[in-house]
Amino acid sequence: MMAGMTTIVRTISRLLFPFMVLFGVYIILHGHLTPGGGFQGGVIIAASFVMLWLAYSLEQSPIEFKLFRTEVLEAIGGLTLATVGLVGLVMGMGKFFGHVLPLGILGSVFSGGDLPLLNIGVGIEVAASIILVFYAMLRKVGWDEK
Amino acid sequence: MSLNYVVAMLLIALGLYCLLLKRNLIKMVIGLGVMTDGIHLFLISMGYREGGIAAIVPAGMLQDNVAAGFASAAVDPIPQALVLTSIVINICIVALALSMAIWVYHHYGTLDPSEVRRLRE
Amino acid sequence: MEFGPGFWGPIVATIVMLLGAGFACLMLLGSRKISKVRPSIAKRSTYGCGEEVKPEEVIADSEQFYSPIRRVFKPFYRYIQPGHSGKLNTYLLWVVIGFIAILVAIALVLR
Amino acid sequence: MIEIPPIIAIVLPLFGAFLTPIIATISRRYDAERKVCGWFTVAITIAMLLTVASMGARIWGGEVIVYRLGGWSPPWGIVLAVDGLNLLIALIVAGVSSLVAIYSLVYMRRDTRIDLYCALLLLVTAGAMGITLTGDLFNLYVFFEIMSISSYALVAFRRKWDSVEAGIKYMIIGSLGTSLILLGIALLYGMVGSLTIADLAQKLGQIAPSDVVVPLALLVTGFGIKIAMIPLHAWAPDAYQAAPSSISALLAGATTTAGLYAMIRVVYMMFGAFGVGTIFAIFGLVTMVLGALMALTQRDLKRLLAYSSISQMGYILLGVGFGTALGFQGSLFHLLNNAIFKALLFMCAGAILYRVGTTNLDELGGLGKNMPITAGLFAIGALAISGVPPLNGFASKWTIYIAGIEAGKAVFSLIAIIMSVLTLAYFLKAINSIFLGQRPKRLQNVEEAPLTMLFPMMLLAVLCIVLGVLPSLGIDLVAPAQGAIMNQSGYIHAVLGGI
Repeated sequence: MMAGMTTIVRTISRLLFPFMVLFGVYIILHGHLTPGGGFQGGVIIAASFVMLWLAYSLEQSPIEFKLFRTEVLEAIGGLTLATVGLVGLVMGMGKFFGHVLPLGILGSVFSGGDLPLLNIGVGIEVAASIILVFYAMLRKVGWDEK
Repeated sequence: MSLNYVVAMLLIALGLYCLLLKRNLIKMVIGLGVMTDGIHLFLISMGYREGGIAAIVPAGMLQDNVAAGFASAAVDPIPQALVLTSIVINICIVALALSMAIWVYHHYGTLDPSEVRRLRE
Repeated sequence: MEFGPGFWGPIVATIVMLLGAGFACLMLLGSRKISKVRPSIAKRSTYGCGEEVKPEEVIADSEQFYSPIRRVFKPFYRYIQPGHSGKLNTYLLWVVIGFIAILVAIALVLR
Repeated sequence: MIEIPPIIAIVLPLFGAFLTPIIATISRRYDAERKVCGWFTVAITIAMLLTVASMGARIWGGEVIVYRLGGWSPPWGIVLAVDGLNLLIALIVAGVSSLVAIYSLVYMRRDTRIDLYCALLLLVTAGAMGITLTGDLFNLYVFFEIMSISSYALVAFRRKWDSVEAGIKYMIIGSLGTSLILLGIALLYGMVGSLTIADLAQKLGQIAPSDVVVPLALLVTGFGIKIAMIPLHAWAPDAYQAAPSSISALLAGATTTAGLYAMIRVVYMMFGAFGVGTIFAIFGLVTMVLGALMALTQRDLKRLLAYSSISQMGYILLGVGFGTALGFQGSLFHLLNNAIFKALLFMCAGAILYRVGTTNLDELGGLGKNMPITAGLFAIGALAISGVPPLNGFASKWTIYIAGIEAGKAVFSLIAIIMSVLTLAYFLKAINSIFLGQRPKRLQNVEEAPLTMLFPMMLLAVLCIVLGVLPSLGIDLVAPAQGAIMNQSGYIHAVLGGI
């Protein structure tokens, strides 16, 4: 496996990690107000994890990785999307992705109907699946089944 | 403006060159990515407007008389949505292609596509 | 397009064909009854170039199954079959060539 | 009126694909992962088939069902539009995928990670269904990508050397094709400024046809890769040979059908470029001849079937290329028949692979005594595909020949008839090498395929016979689709309706 990098890189990436995750969450939650959204925020969250792995190597990473949990999270993200769509279909008079929540005031965080929910779903899905992709490539998941 | 289109076409040509002539699966995947990026640049520059604003209505700009002005000042948002979708798709393609390249290396011990040819005729 | 008894009556034709097939089966069974000759050992050794070959071990090479047709289309097989060489770059080149061919053809048609 | 059946037909498999991993996690605890996932997939696909079928009565009555996503009206929002053509293709896709799901219950018994297989199978189905039902060009591209990417993963599912090699070849060639489609859509958007197919069709009518040559060629090439038109066919033999047989059946029955639908919809109903038909006819002829000649020399059964599939696609392109009502009728009928007998043949190949472990023709022989039912079903499929009279292949091929003669292209029909003879020739070779002849010693204890696998095959074989004996049934099924192709303005009017 990789040996990881020098102490400087490790320390800085460890310090930076929470802020990157926070920034990703900010991008996701403000997706309906500013440029950005679920996909961009999710990629930023995934990138913060990948940064830790690159600095520390997979085994020594300060955040322990749980394969099962990530897989479930990915499925939940996808299901959130589909559920919001279906709720719109059922409650919104046959409109798939029709708005159910009130639209709110333009410019405030709690506005935009179902959009923030969709952004959160996309964010979870993207972050989890990109982390899974990197993990699968680093650990070669399924390699031993041959 | 027209520089954008020239660069986009150059990127597409470069990607195609990579696909046709490089003898390494990973480089071919990179070529595919470069080609798709060229198409994205092409799409984005089509919706761009000189001095336009982002296609998000700012707070307090939704009076009736301003809406028309906003529509004529903002850039076209549809290409941006298309490009975002296409980027997501491209991520899937690159990830799947690279993981398949790992398996090809596992079975064949090489990434040279001219040696990965047990299925033929 | 009419599929009735006038133009092409599928049901009538099917019955006729089934009757024909039954007749052929009868003829086959009858011929089996009349002559019981199976390939003799001498004949088999002639086909096997003098070697002792059991019927179970004889396999017809499936690639050479239709060698006369292969001979007719020899130029085709000489050029096209090696083309499927399994090289990915060649295949991608075909795609580009195909695109150019389609482009030129469409430009000629829609001129 | 609420028009929800189209969206339900797309969302069902999509939702199912996301749900499968969770269901698998829960059922793994009770050690029933395989059964639960398999039957879940079967249930979803059959529900999808019923949803599609429920639209039948209204559409055959001449209606066009239009569903506006999120309530946005057409030129701005995404719209699903279902007319006769969509319905026929959707029925084929849903039918083939539900039979494949039943077949996979047993066929994939020896593989690990069955939950991923089921999720990917549902994703392919969702993609094909989305292509079929959508009325928006970019949405079509997205569903095309969903279908393609999941089929790349399914081809390489077993991760042996052959599947991985076929997978990466299919992937790179296919991705080049989809990039070309994206470029074509980008050019069209720059030219016209719209993405709804009906709106595009209306606006493209006012543009000189010589201006749209480049996007048209890009789109035709992109869709041509998916339907394995020569010279864009290179991925097909490898992928069909190396994929699990159920997936080969799905590729031949569902994804190629969806690709051909996209081709017809874009070229004829969006660009209105009926002149391009001649090119289709010529490419179809080349595809037919080369596919048949290459199939003649194959050693592997599934590779032979793959080339045969390419050859049959040539017939369909030929019929489409004539551009007459009869031509469309014949080729759409042949598309339906092709999905039926090609799925049947690949499933037979899968049954042999499941019981014997190889599909190499040189190593097989005399299996007719061990697997009489499979042999009979394979014979029915082979005779149907070669166009032997009382079976369905004859009716559709006959219609295509007549269409060629009526369109003044009798030479094309003549070559098609000769190629039909070649088709019979290589299938007779396959039957001879597998089911007749001397049986090698090690094949003595081979058993008949399990009943769960035989059931979908029997269903398909019965369809072959029924559509052959009563071809007017098939023609009736196809006629609304052919009517929809010829009725471009009706489609535009129905979709853009209130504006």
